[in-house]
Amino acid sequence: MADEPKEQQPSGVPAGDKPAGSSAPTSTPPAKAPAAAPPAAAPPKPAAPPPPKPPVQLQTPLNNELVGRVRAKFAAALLEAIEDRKQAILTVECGRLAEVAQYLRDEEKFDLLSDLTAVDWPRREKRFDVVLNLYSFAKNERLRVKARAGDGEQVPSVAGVWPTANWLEREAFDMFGIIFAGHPNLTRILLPDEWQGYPLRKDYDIIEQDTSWVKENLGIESGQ
Amino acid sequence: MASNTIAGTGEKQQTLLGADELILNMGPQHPSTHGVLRVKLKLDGERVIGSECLIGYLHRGVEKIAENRTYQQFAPYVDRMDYVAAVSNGLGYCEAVEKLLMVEAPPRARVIRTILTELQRIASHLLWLGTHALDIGALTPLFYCFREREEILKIFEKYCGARLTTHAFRIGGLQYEAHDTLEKDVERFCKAFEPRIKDYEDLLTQNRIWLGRTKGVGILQAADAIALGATGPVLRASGVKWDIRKAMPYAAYDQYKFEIPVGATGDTYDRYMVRMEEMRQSRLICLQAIENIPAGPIMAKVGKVLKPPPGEVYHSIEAPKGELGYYVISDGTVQPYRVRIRPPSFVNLQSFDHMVKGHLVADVVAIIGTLDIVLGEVDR
Amino acid sequence: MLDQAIFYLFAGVAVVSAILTVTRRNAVHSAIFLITALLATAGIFLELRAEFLFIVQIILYVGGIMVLFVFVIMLVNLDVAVRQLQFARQKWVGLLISLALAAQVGLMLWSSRKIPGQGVPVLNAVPADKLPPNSEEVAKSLFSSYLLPFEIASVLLLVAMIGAVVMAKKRT
Amino acid sequence: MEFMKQYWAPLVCGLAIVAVLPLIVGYVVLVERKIMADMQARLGPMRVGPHGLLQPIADAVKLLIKEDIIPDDADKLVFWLAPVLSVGAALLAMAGLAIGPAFQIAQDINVGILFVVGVSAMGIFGIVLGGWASNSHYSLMGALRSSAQLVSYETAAGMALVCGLLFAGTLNVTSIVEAQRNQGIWFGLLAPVALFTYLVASIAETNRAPFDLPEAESELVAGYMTEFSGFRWSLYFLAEYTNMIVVASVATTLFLGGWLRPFSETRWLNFIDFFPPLLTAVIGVYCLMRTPKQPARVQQLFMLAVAGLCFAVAAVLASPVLVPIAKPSLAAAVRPFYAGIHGGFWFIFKVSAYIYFFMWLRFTLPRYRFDQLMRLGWHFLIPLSIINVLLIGIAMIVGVYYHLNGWRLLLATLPASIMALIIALFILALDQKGEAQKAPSRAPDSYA
Repeated sequence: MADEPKEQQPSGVPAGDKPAGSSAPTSTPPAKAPAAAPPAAAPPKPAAPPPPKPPVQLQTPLNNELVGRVRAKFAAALLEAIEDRKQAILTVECGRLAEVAQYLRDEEKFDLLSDLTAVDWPRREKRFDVVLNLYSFAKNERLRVKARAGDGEQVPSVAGVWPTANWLEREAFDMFGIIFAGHPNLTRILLPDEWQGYPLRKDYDIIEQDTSWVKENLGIESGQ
Repeated sequence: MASNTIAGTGEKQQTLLGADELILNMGPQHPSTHGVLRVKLKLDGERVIGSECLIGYLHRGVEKIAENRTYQQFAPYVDRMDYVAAVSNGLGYCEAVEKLLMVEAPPRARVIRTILTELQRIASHLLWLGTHALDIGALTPLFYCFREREEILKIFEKYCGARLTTHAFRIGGLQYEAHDTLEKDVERFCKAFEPRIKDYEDLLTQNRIWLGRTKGVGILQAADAIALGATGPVLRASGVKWDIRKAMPYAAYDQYKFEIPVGATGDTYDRYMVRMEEMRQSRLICLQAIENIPAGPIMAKVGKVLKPPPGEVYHSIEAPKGELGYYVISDGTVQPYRVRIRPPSFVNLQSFDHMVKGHLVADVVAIIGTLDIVLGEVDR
Repeated sequence: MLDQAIFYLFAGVAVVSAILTVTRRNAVHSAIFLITALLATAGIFLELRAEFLFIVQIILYVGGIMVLFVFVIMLVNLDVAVRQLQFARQKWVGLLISLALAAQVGLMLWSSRKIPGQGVPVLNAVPADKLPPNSEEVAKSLFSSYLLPFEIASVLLLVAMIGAVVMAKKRT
Repeated sequence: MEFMKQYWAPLVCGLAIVAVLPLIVGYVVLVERKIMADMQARLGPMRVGPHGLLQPIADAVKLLIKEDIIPDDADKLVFWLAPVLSVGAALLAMAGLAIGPAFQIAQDINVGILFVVGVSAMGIFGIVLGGWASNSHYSLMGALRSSAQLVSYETAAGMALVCGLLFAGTLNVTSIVEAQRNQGIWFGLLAPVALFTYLVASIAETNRAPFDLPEAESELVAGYMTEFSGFRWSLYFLAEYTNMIVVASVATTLFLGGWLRPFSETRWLNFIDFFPPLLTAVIGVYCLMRTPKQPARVQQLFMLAVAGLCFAVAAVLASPVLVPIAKPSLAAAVRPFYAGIHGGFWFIFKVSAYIYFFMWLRFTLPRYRFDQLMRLGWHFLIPLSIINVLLIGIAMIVGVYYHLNGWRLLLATLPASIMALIIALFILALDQKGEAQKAPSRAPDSYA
């Protein structure tokens, strides 16, 4: 959250998941367990940055017709368009996600929302990626649409575009705490209602909840 | 698991006899919710006027676990999601990571993977058929189906030592060379299986009661199915001819001839017919595959420590239940930064509310059965 | 002796359960007592060697009508019924009427005993083995001497049935 | 004492039935499980006794010592009363049945068959009240389904019985069988449609698959029995199987010739008399052959005992057949024994066949849905049975007019039956057509 200087860059930035020029192997990778991560969350991670590799350009800018059309229609709302391992990825402005979704479904025939999920990048200014995996029956083509959202920022729900987003967005809310504006019923889906915190955030810590539960229900100090 | 209003029943409905609506809590302990699914049904007499699935009773945080394991360590976990189709889960995960690593399994490995995955599809469909028939009240097919499934599990056991959560594949290929009798075993099974399918069909397909219980029940139009994200046999039964094995071939599916069965009306009977035909097609694929298993290595050159270059990949396969997708993000370390699993059961279950409205309680179990969900996968 | 004991047993059961039927707050309990009363009455029929009446009482009243009663009672929300006033305000009127009825019946019985040959005829007991087969007798009298009333009753029932069908059809 | 003298025989018989019936039911259950296992490519109970022959006893002991659970919010009195009612009605109905010409508890009830039907129908209260008293939604729905189902199918069953009674001209159980002997043909052959109707309706009445909706375990967990456990549950179970025996007995009595041998009046077919002893002897031989394969000495002995029992029964069955052949002078003396023993055999044989058919259906067919069940009852079975009664009645008149009797009566009744079937199917087709025209409207009410 505190990574103020990592501002967004114009299109051409590879790897939407990298805070800044990821192709430069020396730049700090988004450390898996940032400082805020729970101490006991996992076996110690290889803290060292990955060894320098030949700079393979895996994330290349994408410039096909589809991108052109989307750019023509949404102009600045299309933040970047890249290709990673031959898979197209569009990053759009968070506030216009629903519009773009509607356009992609109606005009570009991406009629199946395969998956909707989120990724947490705690070091980034806008820490969440909302990721939509679309599929078009007509073109037999997949497309990934991402929107970056900050903590507490409202993401327009696409449940009106693809009803299947209903549960998928609920799951994203359940696991990440992303608020989807306009969702018909944004409640926890997999976890119990009284669950504290959002488990798939990188800085999630279960110890506190566990300790308090043990104290409350068993009346002893937790051994954790 | 959240308790909340039932979607779509905002308007007050007139009930017969003006009696109060009855809230019936089906599950999580119920003989035919296939695990720990809990369905809250709003009933007017026996007619369902609203429903809500409450899930999460089997949630284990698989996606969180993935972030704390290496790529190889996580592979056995995926077997525990759809535990009746563990081989398919493993295939999807291995291929996704292979894509991330930009390696490809050698041809021999791919063919053996295809054989085992298709056997797994048959096994999964058999389990579905048995339990679905049992839900609708036919006791006997269950035992017939388990008899055949047993044969498949025996082949798995011979191959990798495990029957249910097999962990049959490794990232980059296979851990085990195929045992000597694999072809013969598969062939024997396939030969015996053909008349067996006919047996099931004799028991059910033309049975008037079966027709009555499945025709017109839980209709899912093609447009609705796509909008609700349904995939696999559920989508195909609605008339959408889409099978990832054909659309975006993986493993060795591009080498084999098979048909994609589709339904017309999208009712429970069509889903039944589609899955029955899929079993036949899977059998054909197995027969074609054992004809010619290429020689060669079974593992691609991958290191002992997997460190995929940073980036992300979405890879999906046609699991027995539908599209099983893995969205894996690497940050260059030995552990995945994020693994998102797109579970077919979870998404397909979402159509339940849509399908069940206006039907009777007896149809509820038929519809749960026809969706072919596995709660291990729904809840992950 | 035994016959009388059995009669008083059945009669007592019938009366007690009839009273309980109207005094129970729980409708299902009432229904159970009504069934008991009907069964006791059937028992009395059997004692009178009216086997056919006995079995018809059981099949029609207990096996048919009461099943429907219970069926409907179960659909009704019992909690509401329990909270409502059990007896309507006309209970005094009802009591009066039933007392008057009881007096009438008693008077008739009493007078018939006093003046033989008038009032209610008292049947002479017939030994059981001399009785003609019961169901055949019922059938014969129904289809010969009482044919008209029988047919009228049938038509009435038919009308009721059609009426019920029509009313049920309207709802849907 | 007078009382005792007059009634001791029925009392003893009644007590015997109450005492022995649970055992019989236990073995019916075992047989059902064995048949089911055989049809489903597995073995069934094999652990308790050789081939699981002692399984019913183990089950009974288990049920008796299980904890008796009464739900907190249950209506205690009704919860207690319901299973008793159910089993009481079923056992009481047994009293009216005649297993042989001499063996009947409530002898010569004038309204015999009606008594059996009426009293067994009272068992429904056990189900309905039990479902209501459990205070559970599943139970309540099971109870509702059960009462609706019983009321619907009782009508069809009654109409089917009327057909048989038309031929018999009496309600007395013994006389009905005698009438079939005099006619020389079973009423089931004379009125096959009535037999069919009764068969279907009796399955529905006893809540057996494919009509087992009140206890459909995949929908309603166990329906009205959901909250019952241990002994109470076993009472329900006992009632269900007793009811099966009762309906099978009624069908046997009225349609299948009761205790009569097939073609009992045809002399040259008398060799059929050798069938009962041969059958039991074959079973005994089979047991003997299986004996060496038993793993434990105890089991071998048990198997031997079973074989011995079979041979003993075979001998008893054979004696009334063989004695007259050996010593024709004794033929008249043996005659009552023959009627009693072989009558009992044939009655039990027919009842078993009937119940076997029930089981066969159960393992083969899926379950009806409730509205389909109601439609089948009201739109097909009831019209069919009513039309059948009408047409059979006309056929009877024709028969009287042309002096047809025995097999020749078939000339009149067979066309009547076929016509009834055609008309009913026609009505059904009309109905389905109307249904199809209304197609997208909501499905019919479940409790029509």
